[in-house]
Amino acid sequence: MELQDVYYDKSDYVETASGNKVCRRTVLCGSQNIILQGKVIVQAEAIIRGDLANVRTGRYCIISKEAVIRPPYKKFSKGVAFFPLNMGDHVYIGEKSVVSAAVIGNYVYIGKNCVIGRRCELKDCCVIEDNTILSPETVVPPFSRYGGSPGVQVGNLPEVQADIMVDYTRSYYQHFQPHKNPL
Amino acid sequence: MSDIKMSRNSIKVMPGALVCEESKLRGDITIGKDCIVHPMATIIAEAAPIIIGENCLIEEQASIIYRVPFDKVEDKDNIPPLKIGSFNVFEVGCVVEAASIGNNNVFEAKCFVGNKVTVTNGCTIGAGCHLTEEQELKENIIIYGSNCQMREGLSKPMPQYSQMDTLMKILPNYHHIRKPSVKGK
Amino acid sequence: MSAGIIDIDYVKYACTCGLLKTLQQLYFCRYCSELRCSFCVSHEVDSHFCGKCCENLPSPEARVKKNRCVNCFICPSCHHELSTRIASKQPATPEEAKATKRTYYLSCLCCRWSSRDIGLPDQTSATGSWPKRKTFMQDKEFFKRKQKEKIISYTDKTGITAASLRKRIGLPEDKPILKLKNAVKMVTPSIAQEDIDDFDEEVLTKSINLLEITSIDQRLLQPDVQPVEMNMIFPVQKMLSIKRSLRCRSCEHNVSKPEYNPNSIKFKIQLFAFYHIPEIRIVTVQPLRAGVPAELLIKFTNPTQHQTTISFLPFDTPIEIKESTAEVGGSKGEDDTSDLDKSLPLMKVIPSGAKVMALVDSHLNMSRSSARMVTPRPLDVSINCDVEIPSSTFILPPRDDAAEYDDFNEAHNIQDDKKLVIWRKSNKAFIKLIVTPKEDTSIGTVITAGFTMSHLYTNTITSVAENKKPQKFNHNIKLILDLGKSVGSE
Amino acid sequence: MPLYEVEKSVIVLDIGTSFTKFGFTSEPAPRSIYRTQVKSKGQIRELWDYRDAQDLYDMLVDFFHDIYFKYALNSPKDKPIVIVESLLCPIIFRETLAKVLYKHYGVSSILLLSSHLVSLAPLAIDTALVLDVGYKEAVCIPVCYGMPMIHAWQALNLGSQTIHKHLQMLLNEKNSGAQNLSEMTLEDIKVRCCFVTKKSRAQQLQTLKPQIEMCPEIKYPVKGSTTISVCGTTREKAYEILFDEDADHLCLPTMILDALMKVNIDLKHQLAENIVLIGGTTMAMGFKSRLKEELLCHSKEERYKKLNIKCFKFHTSPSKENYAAWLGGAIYGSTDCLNTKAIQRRNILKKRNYLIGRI
Repeated sequence: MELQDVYYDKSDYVETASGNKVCRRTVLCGSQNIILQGKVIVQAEAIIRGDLANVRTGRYCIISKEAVIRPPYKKFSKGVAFFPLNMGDHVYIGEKSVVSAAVIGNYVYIGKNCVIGRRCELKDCCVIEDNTILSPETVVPPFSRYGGSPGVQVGNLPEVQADIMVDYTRSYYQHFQPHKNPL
Repeated sequence: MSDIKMSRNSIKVMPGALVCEESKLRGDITIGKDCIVHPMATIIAEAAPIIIGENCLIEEQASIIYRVPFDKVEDKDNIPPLKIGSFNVFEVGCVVEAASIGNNNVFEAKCFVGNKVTVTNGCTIGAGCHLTEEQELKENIIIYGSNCQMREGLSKPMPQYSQMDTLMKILPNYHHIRKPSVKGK
Repeated sequence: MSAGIIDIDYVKYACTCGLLKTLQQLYFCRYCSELRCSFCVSHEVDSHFCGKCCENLPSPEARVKKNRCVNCFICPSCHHELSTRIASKQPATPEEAKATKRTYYLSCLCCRWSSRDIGLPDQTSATGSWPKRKTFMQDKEFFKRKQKEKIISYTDKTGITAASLRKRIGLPEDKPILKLKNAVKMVTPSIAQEDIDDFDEEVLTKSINLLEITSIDQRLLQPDVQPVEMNMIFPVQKMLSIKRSLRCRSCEHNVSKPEYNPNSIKFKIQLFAFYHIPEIRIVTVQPLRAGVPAELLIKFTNPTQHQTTISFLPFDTPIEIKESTAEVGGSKGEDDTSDLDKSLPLMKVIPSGAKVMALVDSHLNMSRSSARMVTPRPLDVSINCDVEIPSSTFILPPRDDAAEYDDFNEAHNIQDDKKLVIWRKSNKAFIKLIVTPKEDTSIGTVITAGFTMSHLYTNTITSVAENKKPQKFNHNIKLILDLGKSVGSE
Repeated sequence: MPLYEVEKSVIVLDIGTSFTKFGFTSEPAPRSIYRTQVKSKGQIRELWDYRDAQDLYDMLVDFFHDIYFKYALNSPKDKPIVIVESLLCPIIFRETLAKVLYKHYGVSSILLLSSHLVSLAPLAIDTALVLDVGYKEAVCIPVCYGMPMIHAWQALNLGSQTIHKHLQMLLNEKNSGAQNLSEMTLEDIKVRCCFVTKKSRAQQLQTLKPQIEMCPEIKYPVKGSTTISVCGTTREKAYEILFDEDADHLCLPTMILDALMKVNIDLKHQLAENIVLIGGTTMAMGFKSRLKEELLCHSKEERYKKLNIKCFKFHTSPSKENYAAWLGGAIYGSTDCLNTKAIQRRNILKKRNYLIGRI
């Protein structure tokens, strides 16, 4: 099904020069440490914890409502350090998902209500189904579909998954439009 | 929350605790020494005061709610305060309504603990687990997986000293912090 | 294998084998010019890798390692992958800290099981040194091997006894298994016991702790031991994963071959239908009522570098199957063993013998490919909606990646049937069709419409090889559209 | 030149109703034991719940796809495979299986082995009474000098499935919240809490007021939302369904005795003294000793008087009972049996009735 237009309140969103659309009702902690590469949508009440460490997204990422992006920490012999969270291009993060991964590749889809545990590695082209709980340090290989609690591989993805995600995130961005007649 | 309850807000923050202003605290709450409350965390003392022990870590979107215990609905005025022990970790998005919480427990991301549950010491409630049935979790019990499988741990989870040290250094750089106070404002 | 997340399975394409798939799941063999799907291609193991450490293993090595990763373990308690942890033993003095080596243990971050739970000592190196469980299996291996040797050596010798035995119990001739069993008898046979003691009186009185008894899944994770108690479980090496290459069954060409690197998402060969066949998506559909015509808006996208022309044909247009598959296609609808029968007379006349074996083999090779072809099956779909087939055709320009960055509507000089083409932009066109659900459909039934799409396909494969002009031909595909549920009258 | 030296990995498969045993020849234990399920169109289905031949064909294609590309990690083309199956396997299953393997996967040959027969291989004996108690049914076939005595076969619908149903009934009596437990949960309760009790206690349990000390109760938590109590009687009675005579006075022990009644008189004693138990259900604690008790008791009955058997002896498998048949297959598959007795792909082109030539 072709995506339908999603309308937002123009006063509610900030659009940057590079095409990022960020809701005013998000919580961007340490915003100087957050880099949105362009054409990224961050929806209402999403939390990005840039205060803990750098967060960098690729182009065409969608961070849905109430999602939490939280750089993971790692214990060293001399204490704990939070380290940066890098996200590739064309990544979708569903509503109310908590993402504490170390790396998120390109063309990754994370469903809603997921928990991506500390220092998980989501490789390119993978799908995390809705309500999945990925235990810390899980590695999700390319073209795999994970689901369940604890998350395990439940299937494979078609080889053209990258194109599907490009198409999806692009059209999501194109259909994410301000209200035509603001009230 | 109704306005009446808002007015009864009485937040006591013990010295050494780090409570971000962007957290949502309602009711009579005492936050113990060296605790960290992240922004967007929620603590609601609806039925009676909540007293949180030392070195607790409460992350964003976590909510601790003290509702009227199911067995005391008749006797609303006589509800004892909820005492939460020390070294507990409440991770992102957990909802804890437990009747009693001991020390050294970990409530992982997006878990739910109902108000009929008694949590003793050293328990880990895994990410996404829903505990609703009336029960007492014995010491060092680990709940995990979609079916809330149970396991007995060898020892209690390690306290997150080093993480909290780091947070103590980082958070004040970015957030407004509530001033420690013994009296409510 | 579902297409993924996005609701794209409203439009199904009928594969050559008769299965309905989404475009994303299909392959397009350029040599046969046919659609293929995961069911009707042959799969082959391309490379082995570990899904945890993402390291490649050459296939022979993988076989020796029993398809398991050397370094990665899974938790015997919850089947999650184990993480290696540094033992955090606080040294008493700085000197001691230098003297003591780091030690490691395995820990599960899902259920908090650790190698210390079963008393496994911490290891001095992070990988490779984990002790293998010592089991009675080693003894058994010996036992079995011995037995096997006997079977081999006796098989040929015991013909006489077996034959006489067979006569005695009045069995027909040529039951060779007897020979073998007889042989086994001569090996150290097991002796049956009269006294059995498999009941533990303790169970009647002792209260058991559920947390100490393993579940069936935990037991079966270690099939050789099947431990009953939790303190008997042991870390299990992680199973390897594979990358697959796919091959067309009729022409033996690859339709998909991935790159070797486990982390790579690129392909050496990628004949995916998504890159060759126009994509169709439902945009909008008017409320569907039985017997009432409704407008259906669909979007066509041309993924190829060549202009194509699309025309519509009724759903039940027969689709010819190309020559290469015709042998099998001939037996369409019949029992699929019939094509095996066809080769029967040939096989019979060739006597067995070394010289003619080559002949047999060549014949086999021929028949193999055809026998391995997947027999097409009838489409498993019931169409309950008529589609008004437009007589006019329309053109889809080639894909232009640069056009993605043009935000304005470029001018095009394509003469369109305005009734058919509503709007177009670069390689996309929005098409209006009139659909009418059948009169007898009750409210709430899922409305399924279908038509045959004919598109002009430009095959560049021969042009490269023989320096000819690209071949152009019309390729027909049956499409099934799920239009949602019908509604009642206004 | 001994063939077993050639390290050729040949898949050995035992497709049980509940669990599939998968491994390679010349290995002492299966690589994996997993549920016989197929994921088709987003839902998990039991392989044996097929609707028709076409449905089974599609499911088997998916099933073998998993075997080759998830477990064996091996391309199937032109490789042999060993399948251990019951003699009572439905023709439709066997034929579809062959079709899938030869046609869809292009295997070079299939070696079909009878589970009752090959389970004797690890024991190195050739005459025994084999009782296979699986998920759906219990099948008893005497094997004499390496020949299954088909005419004496006995089968009853007794197995894990019956136990699970019975257990659900017992649990319902004591718990209000135990309705509709999933089969997986019931299986887990059975495996972790229940056992086969002794005959003397079983008799007591049947009386209204048993004069015995009950075994302790177990609290079993289900999904963090309910706790069901598995009381002592339930724990002991779950398996009793196997030993209770049904309307036709049949139960597990009588199957063995009935089978003995049908074999030649000279073989009776030998078979009774060589009983082999296979199948996962026989692994329950106390199963063997109880079966022996019951056999001795039933053999005194009038109907079995003429058997005149006073002694029953059991073999102890070197492996776990649930993969005893698989192990037999792995042993057979490692001999030249694989080359000589397997049904070659090229032969099925010759013969239509390729499956009649089974060994």
